Amino acid sequence: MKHPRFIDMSKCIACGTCAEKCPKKVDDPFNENMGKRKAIYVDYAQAVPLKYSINKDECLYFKKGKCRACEKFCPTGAINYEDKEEKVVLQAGAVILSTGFKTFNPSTFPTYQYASFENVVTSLEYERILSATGPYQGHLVRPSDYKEPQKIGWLQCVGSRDINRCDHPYCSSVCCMYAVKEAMISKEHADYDLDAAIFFMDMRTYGKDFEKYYERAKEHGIRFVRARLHTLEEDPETKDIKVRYADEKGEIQVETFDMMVLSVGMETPAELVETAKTLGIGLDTDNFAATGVFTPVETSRKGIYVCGAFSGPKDIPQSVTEASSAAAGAGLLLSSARNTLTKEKHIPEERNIIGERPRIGIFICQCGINIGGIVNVPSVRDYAATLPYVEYATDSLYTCSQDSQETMAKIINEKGLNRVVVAACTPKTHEPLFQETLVDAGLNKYVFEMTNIRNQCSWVHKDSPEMATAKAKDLVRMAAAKVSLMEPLKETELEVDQRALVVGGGIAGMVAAKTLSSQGYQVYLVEQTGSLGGNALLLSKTWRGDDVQSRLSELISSVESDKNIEIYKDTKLTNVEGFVGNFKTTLNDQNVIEHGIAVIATGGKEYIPNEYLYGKDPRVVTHLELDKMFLAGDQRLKDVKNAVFIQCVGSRVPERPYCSRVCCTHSVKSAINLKENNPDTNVYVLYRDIRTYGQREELYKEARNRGVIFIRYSLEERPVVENINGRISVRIKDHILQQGIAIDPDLVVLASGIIPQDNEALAQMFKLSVNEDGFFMEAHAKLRPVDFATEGVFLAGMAHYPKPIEESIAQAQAAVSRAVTLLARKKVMVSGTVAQANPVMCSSCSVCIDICPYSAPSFIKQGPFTGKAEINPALCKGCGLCVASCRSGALNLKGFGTDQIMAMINEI
Amino acid sequence: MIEYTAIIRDTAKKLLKDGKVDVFIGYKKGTVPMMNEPVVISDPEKVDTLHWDSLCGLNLCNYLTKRKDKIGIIANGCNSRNIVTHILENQISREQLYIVGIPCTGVIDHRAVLRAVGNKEVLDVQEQGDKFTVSGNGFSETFDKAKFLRTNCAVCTHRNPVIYDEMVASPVKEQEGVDPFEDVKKIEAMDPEKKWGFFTKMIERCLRCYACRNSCPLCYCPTCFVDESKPQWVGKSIDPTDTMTFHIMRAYHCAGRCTDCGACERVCPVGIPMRQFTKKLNKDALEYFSWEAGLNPDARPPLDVYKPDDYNDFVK
Amino acid sequence: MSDWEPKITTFLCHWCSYGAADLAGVSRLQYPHNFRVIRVPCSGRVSPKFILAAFRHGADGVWVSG
Amino acid sequence: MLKGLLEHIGIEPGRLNFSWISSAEATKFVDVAQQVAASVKALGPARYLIKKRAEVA
Repeated sequence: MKHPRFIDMSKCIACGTCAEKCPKKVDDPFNENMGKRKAIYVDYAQAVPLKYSINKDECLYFKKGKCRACEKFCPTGAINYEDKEEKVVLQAGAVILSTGFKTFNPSTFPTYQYASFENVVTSLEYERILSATGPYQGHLVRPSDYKEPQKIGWLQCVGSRDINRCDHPYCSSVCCMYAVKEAMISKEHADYDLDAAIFFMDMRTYGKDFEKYYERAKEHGIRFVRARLHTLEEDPETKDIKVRYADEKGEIQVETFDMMVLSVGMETPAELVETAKTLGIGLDTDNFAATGVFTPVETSRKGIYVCGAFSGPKDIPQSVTEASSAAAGAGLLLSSARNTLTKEKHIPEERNIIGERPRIGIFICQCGINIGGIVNVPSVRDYAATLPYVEYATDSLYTCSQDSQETMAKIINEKGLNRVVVAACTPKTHEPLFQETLVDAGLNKYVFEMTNIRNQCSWVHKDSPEMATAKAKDLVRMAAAKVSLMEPLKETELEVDQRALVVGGGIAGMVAAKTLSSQGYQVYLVEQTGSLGGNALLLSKTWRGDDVQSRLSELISSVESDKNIEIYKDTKLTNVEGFVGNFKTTLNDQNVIEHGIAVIATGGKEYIPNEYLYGKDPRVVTHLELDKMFLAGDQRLKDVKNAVFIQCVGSRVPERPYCSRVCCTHSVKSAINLKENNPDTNVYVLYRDIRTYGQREELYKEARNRGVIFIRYSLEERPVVENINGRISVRIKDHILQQGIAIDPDLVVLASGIIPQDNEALAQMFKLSVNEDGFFMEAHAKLRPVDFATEGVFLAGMAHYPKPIEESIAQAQAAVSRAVTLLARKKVMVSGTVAQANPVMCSSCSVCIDICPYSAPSFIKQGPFTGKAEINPALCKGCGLCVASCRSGALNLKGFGTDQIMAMINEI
Repeated sequence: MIEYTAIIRDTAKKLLKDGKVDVFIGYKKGTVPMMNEPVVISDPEKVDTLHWDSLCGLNLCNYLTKRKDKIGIIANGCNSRNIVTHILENQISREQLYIVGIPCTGVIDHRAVLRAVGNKEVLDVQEQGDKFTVSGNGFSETFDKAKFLRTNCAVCTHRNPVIYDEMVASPVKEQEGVDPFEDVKKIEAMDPEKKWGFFTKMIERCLRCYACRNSCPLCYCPTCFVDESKPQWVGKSIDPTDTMTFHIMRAYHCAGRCTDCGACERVCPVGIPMRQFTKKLNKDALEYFSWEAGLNPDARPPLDVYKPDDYNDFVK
Repeated sequence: MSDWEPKITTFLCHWCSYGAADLAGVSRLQYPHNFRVIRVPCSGRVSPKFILAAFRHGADGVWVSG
Repeated sequence: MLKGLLEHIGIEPGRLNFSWISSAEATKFVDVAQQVAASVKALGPARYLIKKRAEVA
């Protein structure tokens, strides 16, 4: 069912006049109703497509039958009050649900007084307060009196880990980290010494580089208080918030805050529960879409996939990963139909303009009154016509409209123009449109320059039309100067080798290989050991209770019997040449394989402890060794009287300042298994923060219900494990009791962390980067979690960061999905805006090679210019960093050439 | 000082004879006193031309650029740091080099000496320990070397080579308590107008002869920016703006790379103290990036790499 | 001199500040008109040459924003 | 570093400005624009390093 917008999308140019004239102010839901917007609106300034719509429930015309102000003022006649709800039927081979979550609404709970105290806000409201586009334009002020808060508190786990008040037993996974982030940003925002305190139960900064951020937050003076607040009171005069809590020593503390932020958790909205019923997909007890550890994005109904927080609370990178993963699932179903619905476009042959004297056409847009109302467009046009090489200058009401485009193409041909300037809105949105017109008119798309006289001129200098006109003239002159130096640029086409290389034969690598193969691609799978399976070979059960070994052997045999997958065991890579679409990889047996893309899934390994008597006493084992005992059905486990788990062994320590993410869940699950084996076994878990994120929290609860005892320790006072006359003694200081405890266990399980493989050599071969901890670094921590900055290479599994099986699988599928976007195209076009080296001028100083984030420059290996730099256009992103850093002036950036920019500078 | 000469000759001879190096780069006595010249020796029998005293003021690293053969070279503190920079910047490889390290006690400022003798023609100079005697027609004067050091040597804190295969003598004590940036700080304290006045006056005499550029081991580009023609944005004449642009860019190209060897000032025919440009950059490199050029053979200069935690207080 | 208006050569990164400038326009935020914007693919493209060239051509100010 | 050097030779600190603004930070853009304009305006017309037009060959 498509809701009516009451706006003709093809006509709306998002000039904003309608919203300016609309008399009806309504609460702005994007700003959590803290600000106002009009009844005709765009959701937010960066919305895509940037088109307005009318809120029918608020619009005066719809409510009272008169007004129609927007219709009257709309310069393009885009308003259509007759727009109707439309039933759209789509034929689809697969469905992906990415419907998200809603934040928990704390208003019904008297503890938080959210509904009645003005200065108690939810974390999402607080995000909007911090935002430049938020209700207070990014000024950090509190709602009651717009005063800058001196003291802000965050209250964690509101609507999470709580079955008494909200029935959400799960952890919402993201709140600890966003609270730390909000506190840090607030500190940065405030130019005074802001007191920021976070009240928490367990600090769950388990993601990649999160722990370091947490440590940094502590250094920045953010207070972390382990306490659950039981009362919030408001000072009726000042509207300050008074809180009481028991600190770690059990003493009652009273503090007053200017603002209190509730770190609200995630939940599935009720209407989504209904949708799930309609779709016939299963939900779990927490109302999240039910998925499996080995099928992380598949719902219970075949063909319907899920990604993001609808299948459980998760953060951005995990959601993005799952999105790609779900796309891989859908793509698999649809792979036979690939490219069957594409249409081909006719493109006229490009006119060769090399050697021609520039003949510039300047097209100036009035954008209705948006530009024309401020800037004197006719005078800019007349001025433009006087500029050197300008053959033709015109203006139109809307240069971007369909008919203007046709006219432009006609004029280009009639006047024999070979350079075009458009002075209008922003090239960020409209450059491609005009470039297409150029191409349609037989010109190269790079002999074009767009200058922005709307967003960066008329709109922002409303009060000084003369100055705005002068500025517009300058901008047009600069653009004309630049465009006269523009040359047609070639976009090179590169064939993409349809074969794939997967490095690493663990779960992630095998899933990647299998997924690629199912989509019809040939795969080389390289594993450095003699067998497939990786770390999963050592695991007994997943946290959801699946038997790892049976699933693993199924996977291994399906990979081994797959005709599309060629497996190289006991093999390592020794050299990689080439680039996206055309890699040539040499293996240690001198075999050379050619492939278009590569997936790096080299995994991680268990940290071998040297602490806590490990290796000196057979009763001290790591948790993988305990799994081995479970797998072997070791009888000794039944007889254990006292078992002690020690968490964070090798993790969250100065040498390895990251959290290994999986150990808490692993230990809790193992603790439960021990209890299942023998309920009389006393099980103690010595921990720093229990990080059973998401629905894993429910395991933590189960463990406590089964009588597992959790004792917290701090980094400063780590447990002491000693052998006293053949007995193992574990001593620890209990923070709650504030006294020492001694346990005599007959089994000590070390939750030893996950460390990266030695990735250095591989990183060098593929020109990838690793972070300080030795894990591979993705292209963007949030938005490109499986891509590398190096194109054509993708990342999956624990080589990226420690993670459980379901996340490794999702990431492997996601990596494939991303890889297929390249493979499916069969060819890659290389942008014309790339750097170019002039070897004669090169001094071989290698600055470009060191400074380029994409490894595009290299030294020529043979021929007369051996040792001089060259740029691989396939790798170059056109940022120009190398060009600016080249002392010798040997580099230039096509499309943003030194001469072109100099020409612009000269015209100012 | 002088005693190094014999060791240098012996070493060079041995290296050339054994075929360990194809050429040996050192200094020889200049045709004019106080102006020692670089020399490249390939014949082991000619090593006696080699010479070392406190008047070896040019940077030998300049002669290494892009050589393909095996080279023996002598290097004191600053020269050795330039060799490190050369290796980092791919101008020569470590394997090609046999570096004979010289613990340096500073180079004498020939201009200061001339001033001290009233610009009379000096016909001979002899060095004895920490003193030296200059003589000419009808005069002979002995000075303390320490008082006649070049200004860069006077504040040098890296007298010993940072990279070498052998040393001609044990390291000398590094100077302590010197402030390399005293002069920079003085200028920093001026207001913009004074500063501009100071620098415009300073380069007024510049002939655009590019001796400073050519004597600098860092300036090895095939085409210098001042000679670029597409676009030609810096004029080639002695227009004050063009001259200033040249000096700013020349200095900036040395940012994070300059070892303050002083060769540029030594060769300037009109005596422009152009180290005032580069020293400011050296000071900032030290303050912002804890960086001194050529000390670490494994690290690129700070402006060649980007780190998220780079100094960025100037950014709004 | 009170009616004198400087010209400020401005280099804006296409992906960052240029977008912010566009957004400022969308939000109709008003600011001084002294800037003459040169769009660059990345503020890293701005070499010292450009800054010197801008001053040489009489720019009263230069603003580089990534 | 360049800024330091230019200031060292007498280009006034307010003349050359750097900033980092993300594409969502319209208000920051405006704030910085105002600061930059004000600081340049306060300095008056540029005096140094200008190549005289007539001399451009």
